[in-house]
Amino acid sequence: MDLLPQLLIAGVVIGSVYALAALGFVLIYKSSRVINFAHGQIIATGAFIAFALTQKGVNFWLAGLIAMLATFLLGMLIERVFLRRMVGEPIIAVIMVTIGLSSVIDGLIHLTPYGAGTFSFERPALLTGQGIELFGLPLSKTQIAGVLMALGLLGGFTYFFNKSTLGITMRAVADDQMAAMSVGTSVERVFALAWAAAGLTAAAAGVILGLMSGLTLGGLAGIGLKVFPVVILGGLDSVIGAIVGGMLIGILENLSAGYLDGIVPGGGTREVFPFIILIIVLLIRPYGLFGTKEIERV
Amino acid sequence: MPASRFTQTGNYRTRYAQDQTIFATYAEQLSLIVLIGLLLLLPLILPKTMLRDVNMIMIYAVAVIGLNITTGYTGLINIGQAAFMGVGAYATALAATRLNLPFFLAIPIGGIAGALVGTFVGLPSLRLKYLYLAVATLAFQIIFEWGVGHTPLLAQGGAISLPPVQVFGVKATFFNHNFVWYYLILPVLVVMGLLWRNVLRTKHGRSLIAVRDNDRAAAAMGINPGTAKIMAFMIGSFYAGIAGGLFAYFQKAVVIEDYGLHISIQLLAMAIVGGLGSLPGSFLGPLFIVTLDRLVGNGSQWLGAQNLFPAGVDVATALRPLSFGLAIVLFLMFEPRGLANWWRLSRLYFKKWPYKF
Amino acid sequence: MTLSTPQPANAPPPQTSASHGDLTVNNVEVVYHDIIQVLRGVSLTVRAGQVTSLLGTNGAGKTTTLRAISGLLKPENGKIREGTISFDGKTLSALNGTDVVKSGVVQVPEGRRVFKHLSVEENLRAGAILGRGNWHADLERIYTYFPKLPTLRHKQAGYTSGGEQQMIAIGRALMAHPKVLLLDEPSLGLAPLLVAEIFDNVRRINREEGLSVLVVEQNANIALRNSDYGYVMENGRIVMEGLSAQLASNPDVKEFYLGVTEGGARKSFKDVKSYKRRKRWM
Amino acid sequence: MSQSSQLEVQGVTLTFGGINALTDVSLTVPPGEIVSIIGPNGAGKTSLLNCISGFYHPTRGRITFGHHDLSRAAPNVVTGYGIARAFQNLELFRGLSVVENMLLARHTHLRYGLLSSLAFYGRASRQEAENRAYVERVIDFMELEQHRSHPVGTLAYGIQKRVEVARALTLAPKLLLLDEPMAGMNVEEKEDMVRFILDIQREQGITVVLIEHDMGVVMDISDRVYVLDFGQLIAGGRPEVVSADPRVIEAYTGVAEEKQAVGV
Amino acid sequence: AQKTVTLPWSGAITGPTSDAGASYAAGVEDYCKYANAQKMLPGVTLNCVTRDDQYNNANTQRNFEDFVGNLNAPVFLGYATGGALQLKSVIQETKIPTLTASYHIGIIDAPDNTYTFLPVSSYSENIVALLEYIAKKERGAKVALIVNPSPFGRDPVVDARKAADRLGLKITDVQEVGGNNLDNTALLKRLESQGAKYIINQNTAGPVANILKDAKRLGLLGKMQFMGAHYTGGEDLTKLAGDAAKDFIWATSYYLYDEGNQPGIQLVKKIGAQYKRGGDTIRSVHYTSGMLAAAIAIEAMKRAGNNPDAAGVYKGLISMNGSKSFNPGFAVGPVTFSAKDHIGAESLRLLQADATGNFKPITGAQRSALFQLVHPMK
Ligand SMILES: Nc1ncnc2c1ncn2[C@@H]1O[C@H](COP(=O)(O)OP(=O)(O)OP(=O)(O)O)[C@@H](O)[C@H]1O
Ligand SMILES: Nc1ncnc2c1ncn2[C@@H]1O[C@H](COP(=O)(O)OP(=O)(O)OP(=O)(O)O)[C@@H](O)[C@H]1O
Ligand SMILES: CC(C)C[C@H](N)C(=O)O
Ligand SMILES: [Mg+2]
Ligand SMILES: [Mg+2]
Repeated sequence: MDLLPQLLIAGVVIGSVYALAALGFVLIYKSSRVINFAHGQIIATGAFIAFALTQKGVNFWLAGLIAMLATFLLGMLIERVFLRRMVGEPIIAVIMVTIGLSSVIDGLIHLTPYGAGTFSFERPALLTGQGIELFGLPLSKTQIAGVLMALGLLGGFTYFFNKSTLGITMRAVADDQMAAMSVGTSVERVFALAWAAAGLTAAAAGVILGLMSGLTLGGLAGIGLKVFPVVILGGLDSVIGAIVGGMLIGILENLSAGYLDGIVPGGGTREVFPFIILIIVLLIRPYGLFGTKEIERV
Repeated sequence: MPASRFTQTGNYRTRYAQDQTIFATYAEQLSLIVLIGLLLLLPLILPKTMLRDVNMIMIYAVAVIGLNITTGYTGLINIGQAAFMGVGAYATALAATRLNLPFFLAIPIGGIAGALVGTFVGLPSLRLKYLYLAVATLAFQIIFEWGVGHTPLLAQGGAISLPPVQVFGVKATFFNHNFVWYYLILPVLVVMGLLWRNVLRTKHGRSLIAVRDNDRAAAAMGINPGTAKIMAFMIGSFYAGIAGGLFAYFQKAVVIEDYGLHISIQLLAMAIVGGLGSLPGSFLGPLFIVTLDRLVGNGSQWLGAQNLFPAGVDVATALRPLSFGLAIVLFLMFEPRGLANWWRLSRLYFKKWPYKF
Repeated sequence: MTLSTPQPANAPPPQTSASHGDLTVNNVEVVYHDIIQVLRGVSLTVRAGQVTSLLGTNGAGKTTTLRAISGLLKPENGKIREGTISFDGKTLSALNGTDVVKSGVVQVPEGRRVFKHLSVEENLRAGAILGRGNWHADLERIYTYFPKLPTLRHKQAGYTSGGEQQMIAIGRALMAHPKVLLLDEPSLGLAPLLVAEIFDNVRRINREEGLSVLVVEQNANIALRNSDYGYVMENGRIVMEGLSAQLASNPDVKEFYLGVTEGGARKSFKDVKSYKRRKRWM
Repeated sequence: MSQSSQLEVQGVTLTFGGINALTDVSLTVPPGEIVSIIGPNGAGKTSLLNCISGFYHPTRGRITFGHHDLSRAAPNVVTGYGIARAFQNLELFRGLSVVENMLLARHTHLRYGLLSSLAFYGRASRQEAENRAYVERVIDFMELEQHRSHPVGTLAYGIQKRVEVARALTLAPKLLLLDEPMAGMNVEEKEDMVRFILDIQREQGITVVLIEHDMGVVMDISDRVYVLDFGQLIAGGRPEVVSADPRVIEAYTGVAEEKQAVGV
Repeated sequence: AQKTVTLPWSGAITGPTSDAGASYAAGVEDYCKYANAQKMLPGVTLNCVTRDDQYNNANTQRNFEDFVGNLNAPVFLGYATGGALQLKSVIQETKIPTLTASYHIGIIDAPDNTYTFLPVSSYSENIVALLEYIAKKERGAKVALIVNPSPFGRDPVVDARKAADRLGLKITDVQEVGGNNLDNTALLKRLESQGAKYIINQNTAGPVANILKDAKRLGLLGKMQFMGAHYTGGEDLTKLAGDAAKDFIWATSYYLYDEGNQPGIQLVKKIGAQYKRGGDTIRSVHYTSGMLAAAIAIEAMKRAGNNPDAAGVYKGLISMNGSKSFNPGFAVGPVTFSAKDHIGAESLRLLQADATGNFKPITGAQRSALFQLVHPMK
């Protein structure tokens, strides 16, 4: 039976979408220690902007780019208007602001014709037609594009955070804002940049997700929730963690759907299995697989 | 010199025991009694549907006190309070339908079930902090919903109907249901509030706050942070369980949708808008959120009728989450201490009345 | 230019007009949260190429003074209500933190505040964010001052010792090519040997790079020994100033900051209970 | 003081990821004395204190306090044995007032259950009142009256340090561990703190373990001094003996103490 | 004098499933207004109230209490499965005839089922009909069920198993798939390895579309026949799944928008145009469904004569049988109720999607005889 390799590959494919969505979380968390519950909504915004443009006859790729630019600005705007005031507030307050924002964006999307209903992209020529087959598992071009895009973006950001001065500074800001300011860092600019970058990746994730499984507000925004086990498993502040966490969750979901569902009456174990694994992993490594351990010295 | 406690405006206490009293002055004590008296009369003047909202507000207030115990006072972010409510609701439903217990036993059983499960779910808090713990509670919420869906005993999330109750010979029917339950819920809320107020004055309450502020220092004070956290989860989910039991009866049946993630989020919003770690806030938060939702619901129905928006856009759909979200965001940005702070300020004002300062 | 006796603060500054490269703080008042007034008219000058020390009791406002200079009051909810700070012809008090650093004034914050989760080298690189000069060359420059740091390169800064953290913090500030370095209690919690080492290094950098330094210290002893000029601050005011050597011989400074009796012997802490003398300037 | 409150550290080694923070450290703290631990930064002083107070557990070796074994005990358990501690970097409840901070230190002295506190009747109510009185006495002693009800976070650093000590004292310990209580203070403020420490030891008979970098203070008030360097105990004994030890001078002070203090 | 009677509906105009709910609400509201305009009820003006409950049971209850307690509504039009199940005891107590958009058989099962009615055949019957179709095509075929993880989805499983037994079919697996499922490779691969040839869905269109798209990519569409109950198919599915919807077999009791020659659909078009609904709404089968529910309620009121109270409406409803059955033309058969029969239009058709995603009937209107056997009504 070649079920296992097929499940693993399928897990990697869906996992790369998770990873891409998770990347946005990590970007924000890494520099500002804010966890963004509105990320799913930003993903949805990006996807719908791209969709609306294609509806108006704009070329798919151009529409995707414009959407990324738009969510780039949206991220910046959110940081500027809402999050900047929250610097220094307790973590629960900041979390709640983003929960509130998720609701606000939901509402705003409902003011457009895309709030209710389901839509799907007109697939661009490049992504139509036969994909490839791995271990007897056919993969569509969209899926391959998703994996490549995820790996590319994730690799780029890993390099950025570890090797570039700006990347290092962004991590420094997360560590100690006051100290970062003392050497001339504009903390505000760093935050704005982080949010903007997160917005950009969100649109990318949204478009890929839209291509793969259609556009509904609930489905796109729902990925915001799905991504939690991913980032927590990988470690909230680790780009590598986002990749590995995403792939792992994707694979775990598939393995449980592939094997566990046959045993558990009613099945649907993929909905909970990752969460159970998550709790077990956390009990062993409380800061995730790749997360930075909080340095606590008394 | 008790008489002067009616009118004093400063701190003239002479014994430390007085420092522990809940009410600074008799005037305050008196005004609370008057308030409760008024509350007892409320159902006589309120329209029926509003009475239903008030009942709901009160039940949520019980759950929000519980949430405040874990999240507000102890700082353990809990995104699964609705699931704890659910545990209480299902336990109550089973006690009432399988064991045929009367409501005054079935509801406490819900509380105890909540506390037991809460204690268990709280165990990871021994190792996890902040967001990692928050996500563990989120995981519990999801596992709970899934688990109920796979348990035939719990009707797989479908309805388990509860029998109507009978108090002092009065049977709760469709037409007096809200009325009867008002007088059942109100005392529960008042007692639950008072109990917590008491705990706050003692070492147990303080130890929770200590763990929130600095768990290492708490340990150095001889407080076992683990025990304190588990205790917070236990008490917090006991409150949730009681609220769930009440909700089960109040809704006449238990269905899984009443205890979903969105309710957990709503409870958090109530706690925040009310003011985290504040008892009055635990009442004001639910009051505000439920009222806001009603107002927006009605307002947007009117707006929708004005045909200002293009077809395919439903104004209510948009305005409800929009206003809910905005309320949370604005509160956090401009009044992070929540409604409780307004309450405190207005109390200060009245205490000094008629003097301005 | 030298003083024979320490001057009361209100007298006009004894030094002649500010020369090029001086940092001057002129009659600055600072409030926190719009209500808590901490600085009540502080004036001081950091001469180009000199080390200037600022002494004072806890809560006197020393840190606040540094924050006012470096533009870091805002995050603490503080504000300059009155007065000006200028350097090199620029009015620093009108700039934000980033622009103050750009104009060449860099603060090493109190309590070291290294980036705990970053490696030692990354800490230093974070100091190069404004991108003046080549960070590679700068790293080497810092490593020559603090030869211990290159051996710790890849160690997480949170796990280095107090003295090492102080070196990292100073090194990090030097990466920004400052003309004036503001040091806030560099000796805090450091063992005597390290304190000496840090001050030696500061002195060396001051000499070799012509860097001006303003150092806030509780350890008056070492601060006065390693500085050219000194100020004493109490309750938000400068209460005394003078050449460091002269300050060190002032009886009040001797008793309250250096812990020596008027006779010149070191007081024993064992006998502290006996009496308390009032400070003369109060 | 009974023999039961003697602190014994026997051959303690503490390892962090392969690096020894402490290597085979043994020392004794006799009841009623002021014992200082000095040494360069990173020598392992705080780590040793952490081992005693239960925040770290020694990789090897044993720590006993009277007949209690502290080697594996949790911090709150150690506190229950009568060992209190003030931290190097303030570990206060910043949002709470001075009184509230100190009330928390009475936790182990209050003996009533959760049910009693739910009702706030009987035991709970009575003990809370007594307790408040106790806290006030400590506030008097440490001269904190005027700060009593201020949130600790807004107090000046020196005062916060004093609150740390006061809070530890409120635990009514037999042994008090102080980690650099005078860091960041000028001479005058140090004098005040020394006065409190001496009173604590002399009037209340509490044993004190002090970590401090100010050699003047250490030499003046200690009955016994231990010196750590790179996790190893390099000297121990009467202050004047230790300060003259060439190894101590080389590793720590750099110069003989008297010269350093006055030589301007 | 004109009497005002409230015709209330509570459902998910917003929140989960609101894509269906919004169109459904429009159908109820428009038909109600149309009835007023046509003066269908002599002497009575309908107060058409459609209220959003956000798919939240507490809101549904509140709305119900308001409708019945304050507005004296003689009938209740509901929506969600959960809300309807929760309301059963109250409905029994208040004797308010109730019709919901959920065709969950549990709603009309005992106990507390005197006043609950389904407008059309139940999900269970949809699925039994699909099983019968399979049995006719292939003896002993292997069938898998994919259902929504909710009471709505799980409901028909028991009946499906019983029916399969009788039909000699083998149910190889029952799986739950919700709306957040982005990838069904594992599921489909496993079903394939079990040899399942027919996959029956009880779900909403979203998850089904995802399954179909994955199946298409995996090259399974030729090997597996996908089918589904009422809420899986129609325009929604076509829109979401695109060409992957091809060949999908759908069981429903309603006529479709394309069948313009049907009087019911003509009415839908006319009313939709009159009240200026968007094309998407009018095309949606949920718009038609909403109209049917409203039409049944209004017809029952009409039969109650000049006193359309709850008892009257109930009598009106259970009088709809034999020659007095009601046939507004929205569904493929007449609506019949009696004291024992609480299912309105029992007839249903199977339809199959063509290459452009348009559903075309592959059977005539039929009733599932077997369903009576596997789920006898009490
Ligand atoms: N962010 C702030 N908000 C309110 N008050 C503040 C703030 N920062 C400092 N203060 C107050 O300002 C006064 C001076 O503080 P500052 O830190 O400047 O003193 P310092 O001289 O540096 O003392 P230390 O030697 O303890 O570092 C203190 O009373 C302090 O409480
Ligand atoms: N939790 C920890 N994890 C890893 N290493 C640690 C930890 N705590 C302490 N160390 C290391 O142990 C060594 C001793 O540190 P410790 O804090 O005990 O020194 P110290 O003597 O108190 O120094 P100082 O005078 O600066 O306070 C240091 O190298 C430190 O980095
Ligand atoms: C009404 C429909 C959209 C089906 C819905 N999911 C239910 O609860 O039954
Ligand atoms: Mg300072
Ligand atoms: Mg230390």
